[in-house]
Amino acid sequence: MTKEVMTANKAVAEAARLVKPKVIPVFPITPQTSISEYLAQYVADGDIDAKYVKVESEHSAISAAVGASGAGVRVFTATSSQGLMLMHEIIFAAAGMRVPIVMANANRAISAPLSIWNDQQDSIAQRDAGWLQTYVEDAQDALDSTLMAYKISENDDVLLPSMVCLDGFILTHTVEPVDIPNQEDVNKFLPSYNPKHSFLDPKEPMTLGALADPGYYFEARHAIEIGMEKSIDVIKKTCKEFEEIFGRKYDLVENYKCDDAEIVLVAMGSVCSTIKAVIDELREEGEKIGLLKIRVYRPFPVDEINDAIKNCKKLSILDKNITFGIGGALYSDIKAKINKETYGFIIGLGGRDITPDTIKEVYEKTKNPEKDVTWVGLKKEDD
Amino acid sequence: MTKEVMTANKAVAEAARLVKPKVIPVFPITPQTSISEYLAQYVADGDIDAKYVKVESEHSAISAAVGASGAGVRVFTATSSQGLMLMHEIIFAAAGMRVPIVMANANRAISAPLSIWNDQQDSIAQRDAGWLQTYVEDAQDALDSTLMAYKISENDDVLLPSMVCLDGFILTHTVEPVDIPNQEDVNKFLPSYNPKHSFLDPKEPMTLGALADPGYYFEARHAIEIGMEKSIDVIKKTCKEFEEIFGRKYDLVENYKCDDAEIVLVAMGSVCSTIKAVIDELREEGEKIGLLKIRVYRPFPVDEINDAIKNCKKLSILDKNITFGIGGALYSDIKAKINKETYGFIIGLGGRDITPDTIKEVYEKTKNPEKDVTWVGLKKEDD
Amino acid sequence: MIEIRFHGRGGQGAVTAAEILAKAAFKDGKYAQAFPFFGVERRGAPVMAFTRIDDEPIRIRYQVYNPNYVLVLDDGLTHVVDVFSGLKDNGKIIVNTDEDFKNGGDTEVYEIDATKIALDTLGINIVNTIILGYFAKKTGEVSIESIIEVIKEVFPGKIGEKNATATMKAYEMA
Amino acid sequence: MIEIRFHGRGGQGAVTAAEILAKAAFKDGKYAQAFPFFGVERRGAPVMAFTRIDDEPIRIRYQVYNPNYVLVLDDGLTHVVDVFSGLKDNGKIIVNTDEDFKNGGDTEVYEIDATKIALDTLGINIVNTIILGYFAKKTGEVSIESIIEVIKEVFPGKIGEKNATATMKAYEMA
Amino acid sequence: MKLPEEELLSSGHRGCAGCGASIGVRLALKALGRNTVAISATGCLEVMTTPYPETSWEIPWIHVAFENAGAVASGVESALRIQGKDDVNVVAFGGDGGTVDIGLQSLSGAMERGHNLIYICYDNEAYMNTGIQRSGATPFGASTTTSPQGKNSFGEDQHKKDMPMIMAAHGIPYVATASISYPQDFMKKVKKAAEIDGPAYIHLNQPCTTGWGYDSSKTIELGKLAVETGAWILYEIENGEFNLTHNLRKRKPVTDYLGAQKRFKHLQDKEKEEIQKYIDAQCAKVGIE
Amino acid sequence: MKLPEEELLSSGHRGCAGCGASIGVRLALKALGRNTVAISATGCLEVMTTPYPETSWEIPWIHVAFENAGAVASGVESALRIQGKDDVNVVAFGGDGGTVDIGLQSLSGAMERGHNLIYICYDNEAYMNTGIQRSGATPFGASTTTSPQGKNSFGEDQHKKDMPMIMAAHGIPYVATASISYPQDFMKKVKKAAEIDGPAYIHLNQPCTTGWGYDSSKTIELGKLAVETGAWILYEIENGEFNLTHNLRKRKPVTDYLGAQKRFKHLQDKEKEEIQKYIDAQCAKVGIE
Amino acid sequence: MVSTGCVIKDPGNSKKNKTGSWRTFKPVLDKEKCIGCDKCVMFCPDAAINKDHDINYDYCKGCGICSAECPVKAIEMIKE
Amino acid sequence: MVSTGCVIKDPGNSKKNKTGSWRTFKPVLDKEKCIGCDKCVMFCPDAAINKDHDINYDYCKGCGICSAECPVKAIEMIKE
Ligand SMILES: Cc1ncc(C[n+]2csc(CCOP(=O)(O)OP(=O)(O)O)c2C)c(N)n1
Ligand SMILES: Cc1ncc(C[n+]2csc(CCOP(=O)(O)OP(=O)(O)O)c2C)c(N)n1
Ligand code: SF4
Ligand code: SF4
Ligand code: SF4
Ligand code: SF4
Ligand code: SF4
Ligand code: SF4
Ligand SMILES: [Mg+2]
Ligand SMILES: [Mg+2]
Repeated sequence: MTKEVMTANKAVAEAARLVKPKVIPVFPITPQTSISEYLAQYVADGDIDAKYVKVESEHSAISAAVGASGAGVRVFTATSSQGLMLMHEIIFAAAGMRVPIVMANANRAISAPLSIWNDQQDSIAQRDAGWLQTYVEDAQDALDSTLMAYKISENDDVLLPSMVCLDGFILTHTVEPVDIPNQEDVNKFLPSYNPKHSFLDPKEPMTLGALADPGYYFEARHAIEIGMEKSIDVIKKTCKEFEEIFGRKYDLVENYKCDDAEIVLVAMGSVCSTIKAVIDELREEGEKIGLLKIRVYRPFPVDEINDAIKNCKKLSILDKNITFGIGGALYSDIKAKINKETYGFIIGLGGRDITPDTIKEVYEKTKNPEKDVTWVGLKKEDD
Repeated sequence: MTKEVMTANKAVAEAARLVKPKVIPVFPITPQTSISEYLAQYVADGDIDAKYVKVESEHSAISAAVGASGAGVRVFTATSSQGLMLMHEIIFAAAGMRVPIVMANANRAISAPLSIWNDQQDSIAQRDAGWLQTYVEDAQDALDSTLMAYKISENDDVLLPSMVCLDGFILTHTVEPVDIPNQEDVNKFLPSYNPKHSFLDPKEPMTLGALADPGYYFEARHAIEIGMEKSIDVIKKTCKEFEEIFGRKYDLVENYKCDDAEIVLVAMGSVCSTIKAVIDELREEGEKIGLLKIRVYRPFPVDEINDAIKNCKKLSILDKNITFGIGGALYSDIKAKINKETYGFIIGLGGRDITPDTIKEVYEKTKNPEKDVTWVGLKKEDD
Repeated sequence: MIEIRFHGRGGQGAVTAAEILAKAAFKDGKYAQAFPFFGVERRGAPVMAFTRIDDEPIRIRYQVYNPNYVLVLDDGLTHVVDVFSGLKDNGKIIVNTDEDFKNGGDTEVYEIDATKIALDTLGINIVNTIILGYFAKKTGEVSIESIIEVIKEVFPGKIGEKNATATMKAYEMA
Repeated sequence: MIEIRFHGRGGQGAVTAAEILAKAAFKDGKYAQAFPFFGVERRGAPVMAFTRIDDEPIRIRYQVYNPNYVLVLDDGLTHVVDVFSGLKDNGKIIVNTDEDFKNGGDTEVYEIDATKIALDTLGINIVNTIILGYFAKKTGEVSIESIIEVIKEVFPGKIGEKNATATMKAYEMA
Repeated sequence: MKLPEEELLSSGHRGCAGCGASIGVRLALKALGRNTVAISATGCLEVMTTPYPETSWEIPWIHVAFENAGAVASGVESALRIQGKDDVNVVAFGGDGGTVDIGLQSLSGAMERGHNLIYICYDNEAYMNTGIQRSGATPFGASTTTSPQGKNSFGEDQHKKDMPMIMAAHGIPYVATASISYPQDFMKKVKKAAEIDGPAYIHLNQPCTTGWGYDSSKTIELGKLAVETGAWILYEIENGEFNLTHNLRKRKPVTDYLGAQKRFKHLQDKEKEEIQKYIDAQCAKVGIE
Repeated sequence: MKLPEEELLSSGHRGCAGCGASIGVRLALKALGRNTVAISATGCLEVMTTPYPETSWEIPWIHVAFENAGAVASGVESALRIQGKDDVNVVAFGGDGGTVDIGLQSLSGAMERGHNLIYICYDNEAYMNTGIQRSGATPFGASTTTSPQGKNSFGEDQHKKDMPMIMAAHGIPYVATASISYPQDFMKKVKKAAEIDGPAYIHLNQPCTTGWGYDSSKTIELGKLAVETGAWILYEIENGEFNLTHNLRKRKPVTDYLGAQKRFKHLQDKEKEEIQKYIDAQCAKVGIE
Repeated sequence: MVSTGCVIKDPGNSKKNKTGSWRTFKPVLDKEKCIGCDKCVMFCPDAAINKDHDINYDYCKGCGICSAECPVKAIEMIKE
Repeated sequence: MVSTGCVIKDPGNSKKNKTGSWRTFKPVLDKEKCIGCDKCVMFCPDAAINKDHDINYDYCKGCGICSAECPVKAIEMIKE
């Protein structure tokens, strides 16, 4: 294990190197690009024995990924925003075909207007697809989550693809210290991939990607629901195994000072770091505030959330995405599944900076609520 | 006005003929295809003075639609399922660019496995995009909603594209009686399109589709939220005007025997017809049951829903779509916005037939609830 | 409400027949609905279509499971699909055949050699409208005038005329 | 926690400088974070980058609004951007210039002719590492040993050696 | 070539009686043998061969979507090669729609990257799976449901996109045209494509009884007529070198071909002449009289 | 041609100092004049000219995405023509990535349909907006961040996709190559493209100081070197007829060109020879010595 | 229960689907006339004629191609 | 407030953005030497030289193309 200062993009690339994927079809897009670039260099230098497929679009990146995964090898890809959107159709197909692809998504706002800056609308818009989604908080989390994603996705009870979501620029372009595991430990944690349910081999011919009429389709979708359900336990088990080998502790959610909190903020991704800092500050002022970080957003960890927030009075959900007329996706998921007084806040779209003041405003507006859903950080003229 | 027996696809094509679009870029896909075909024939026969753009994909269909709408003319297009998914990126772009395109979507399940049969996952997966969405109940509704969609989308307070969603096969391929309005009335209802906010004309050069940095993006998204909000009143007004001219009454929601109901079923699209029949049957047996049809799903008509269900005890939401691990989208939207005991039911995915027994099972399971979300209609081995 | 199921082969026009029937019923002042069994069948493969007719607006929108009538455009199908499936107790079946149809059991089965009429009148073996003439007479559920009118609307010109003549023939033969 | 802001032009290596500083601080046993101002700027356009250094793990993740130090790689920039913006009360500015920098006001401004060192030692006008040598000495926030080590890691081989020499020179000159 | 006995596209598929696509794929698989992985784009072929839980494929087969057969094949090929499976044939089948329209880019990328695979476009000159809509490969004058004959229209108003030449411009080692009605020629080309290292493209003309409007028994006859009239030219381009593979002594007038199909029935002399002129020019370009 | 004075791409844009793309677009707009609507694909050009609320465009302009300039232009063209605005020029600008890779299909469709528009690919031979990643137009041997030089790699291992010839295979009335360093030739071609009825395609070579690695003052010099070494050939294809538009008397060795750029700095003699050979063959094909 | 990902592990099992039922006309092969040219074998879209020129009526859809292409008219199409 | 759809109705308003600040070297044109060939005008990426060969330093980024392409070396680049 070595400790280095690097961006989350580099951390993801390092993870991809360590899992030894056989096929890497990627297409560059800000702010994911350096992942593509690191991997190209690793292959050019022989640091990974993989085929780097220089696809002509993200649509082909994910399509080649499905083809390669269908052919039975481990696959890595990465994208962001417009690229992820261009993949949309095949994103759903990949889950339905139950190929355990792992993809990093550098979260970026979506067009129009065009923006290269951070929010999480891109991956949130794929939340129905049947992919597992982890939103990481820092570069270390990005690396570790990528490693774990393979083990979880490839589990026979799951067999659903995984998306590791990292906030664009805020993580992808920020250097900070990261532990890089050594290859032996990773090999121990993640054995090589040997698919049983599907692979393309003339010695054992299978048909992948069939048409299902109304007699079968409903059950095929339900099977994904079951895989999603089962993944909760698989994720917990995987986190334990990960901790045993690498010493770092992860879970579906993180309970940060929720137990005695009256108001719990709920958020995903890099903003949780800032929130924690603010919580510490407010706690010093005597405020009973906590953070529930949703690390794994799909499967949606209902029991874990309920457990963490059982003592609090109110929830305020911070979303870096918007469903117009409804609010953020995390807000509506929480409202759908959790029985508690809840307020939604839309923050940080298109890279609007999220400062301690933003968080404090959220907290204030939860204490003295005016509406269900509030956009925090709008320029004054627009209010 | 003439009354004819026709499919909902034909009804949509008739509406498109009546609104006199100038550009029609479409790509065929089951079960939308006959819309493309009728329009091709209308243009071939000179029945509409429009350019029929024979695009090579749905991605180009919606792109050409944005281009043409950006150039200031009225545009019609139509798609379904995989086609809609392939448009995903540009769907969001169209809303952000505030071009008032109208698109019919023949609701069809999404791959994998491949299915040409009905459910509503395809358009539901676009619910964040900033488009207005109407789910029609019958062929007449399909025609009328297409007409109204233009008037609503082109309203200066709205300027968001509209999707008219009609259930694949169940409506698209079923013939039934339809009133076809005459051209004069339509002209009165819907004057020709004269965009003010954007058009491409060398006499008045504008730049469309700019990049917005963190100083502007947040406000640009918020402006869509405002457009969405304002569209509620615009829709109401438009429905009134429509009724005055054509005599048919529409609203954002339809309250079918909710006022004294203890249990209200909530659903969208063609299934509402069957539900009404079942309700009448159950009412005869003394059951206090009603239906709240969500006709307009985006904007989400919170006040109208609250008004209709105020007296009931429980809601059961029927969704032809699934967000794995959460439930249906309508279910979670209702849970997010409405304060009432609510159960979710997943039905009819991939064309699984929805019979009166399905509806009765939903009703029974709402009376005696076992879980929050239940899949109704699974084959027995799978239960 | 009465429900009718059509059996045919891809390409034989079962769906069109179901639609013509619905349109004719509408002309008669009734409400009607028609739709195919939604499949991916190709030319030659067995297909189904359905019509519902009622005095009230029709609201239900699911498959026809218990038809009052079954119309079979091609007797070969009786060997490969269960054309009796779900038929109502007092339901009736009309089969295009030149043989004596034996498998009726309790069910009332009418036979008509529509193929002969088709070949005689149209010169090709397309029987979808013809069988409707027979249906009109035998069941009285729809008027032959409306059937003929709709046929002429759906197939304008000479083809429509010929089809109408053939259909009339079947009506008279019934 | 201390916060540093770099001003440069696209292509001058301000981002690399910020990262080197973070890495050096980490070598010194501190926690550190560095990131660019996220823009779409092209070569030649004014750009910014930031470094945070602390004894504790750094959690905050937003822009640096009130830096303790500002490093300006190109004095031309002082005419087009407000390099003083948000500077903490006791903050310091280091500017690469061959002139006497007048606009300091109350603020402590250090001048270093890094360009001269760069041209002398590297043969090209790239000053991003050089200014770090000066910074190390003047502020003591980071050790010159770590800076030099990181420079050699980031630029392996001859370029690294040369850069290290130039940086050392600036350190000594400070 | 002796016809290999092995049937790798099994009976029981749902293609129309007389379907030319089935003939093409059967022959291609005979030429390739069992050690082959196939990729399909959405279309007639895919729908008719793999309605779950049934498959007509005796070899490994994958389908993902309509527009991405080229990219899926790239992924499959990459996975096989990196595992050292260099002897497995990788063949992708796309309809004309899936190839010249919606799948063009995916295919172009695959060809550009130099994957060792064969792409066969089975060209029935329209979207048949969805019921006869025009594609970029629909010939001038053909009436389809989206290029219908009408008061202001004589049918499709653009000539067929010249896909084999577009592929040839990609500089790939092997491009060929073929017809199901010339099975020996076709299978020879498939074998050659399999032997060549790098991407190969074969554009297979495949009459379609349903879409073109002719009696199901005439599928082979129509394919021959296309070639005999010069409406479809058989050639190959090996490492840039062009060769006709079927020597047409005397071309039949294109009306022989047009007249046999419903999709051209409505054409006036003017359009027929334009078609003849176009074919004459195409033939002249490649040295056919 | 006298240089029209009107500046339709205004100053203040964010392109790099010495940006060749800006030069190309400036010249194209001068040739087209004010009565023009422009469409852009995402890329350097778009990003540098339209950061809200600023625009460098004096004419109407629209951008939707990276991959769809062809389709957006089709929509714009259709809308203008159906309104009777037949005299307005419609010009789409795509980078090489937006043209030969991700936007190829959208463009192919537009060309096939016969819209009366001009598509100009400004080719800087990589994805520059995102920081120099390879595209299908990146030449053999060039080191980019996704085709990097490395222990096992000498840089890009595929030759440039021959996009103008792919376009020519579409049978459109006008295809031309051009270079910003030959402005008269380029502007003449743009004017011709505007006059022709139907689709026209111009592939514009455009050196990029940042991506190619040379001093910003040498942009024009590099463009000349490309042409003088035969690495870029100037021609046009009008209604199928091929014509060289710049007569190369004596070709310079390609090393003159390679040596001037950082992206080729790492190349060994072996690769340089392969490049020279490839260029020789390309030149031979079109009759350049 | 459907298989995971709807993968079909029984290659060629469409043989379950007896498409012979689609047929209206039936090819009858006269082995006396047959010269063994294999055209019918080659061109049958449904692989319904084996190398011994036996027609498998379980699958033959009656398209008539074999009959049309037989150079010696050894196959006759007759109404079922 | 942003405009609806972020449409920009002020064509060419990027002239607000004085890119002259990017410059490190400055082209200085000697009108005496100039032969009026217009190469500098044609090739300036920033449209910073007008027909009278005046350089607009508000926008000139100092790329040096004009100087390099001037056939008579009438333009010199000097450090700002
Ligand atoms: C993205 C997308 N658009 C449209 C469709 C609908 N669709 C499926 S197959 C097909 C036509 C196929 O035509 P072609 O490729 O020529 O194959 P054929 O059916 O003729 O064999 C269409 C339009 C789809 N499945 N996916
Ligand atoms: C679907 C999608 N994928 C990726 C991107 C990111 N992206 C924007 S521009 C660009 C490269 C553009 O390259 P090119 O077309 O050659 O234009 P240039 O930047 O070189 O001018 C990329 C990869 C995007 N905007 N959208
Ligand atoms: S429509 Fe044509 S290609 Fe499709 S199955 Fe039928 S004959 Fe074959
Ligand atoms: S990177 Fe190249 S193309 Fe892009 S703005 Fe800079 S010089 Fe121009
Ligand atoms: S009739 Fe057709 S399906 Fe039957 S054996 Fe002959 S060729 Fe095959
Ligand atoms: S085509 Fe005729 S002659 Fe040839 S093998 Fe078949 S039956 Fe025999
Ligand atoms: S130096 Fe460059 S930007 Fe300045 S005037 Fe000369 S060409 Fe234009
Ligand atoms: S290039 Fe030189 S000679 Fe020509 S106009 Fe400019 S300054 Fe004068
Ligand atoms: Mg086809
Ligand atoms: Mg480029």
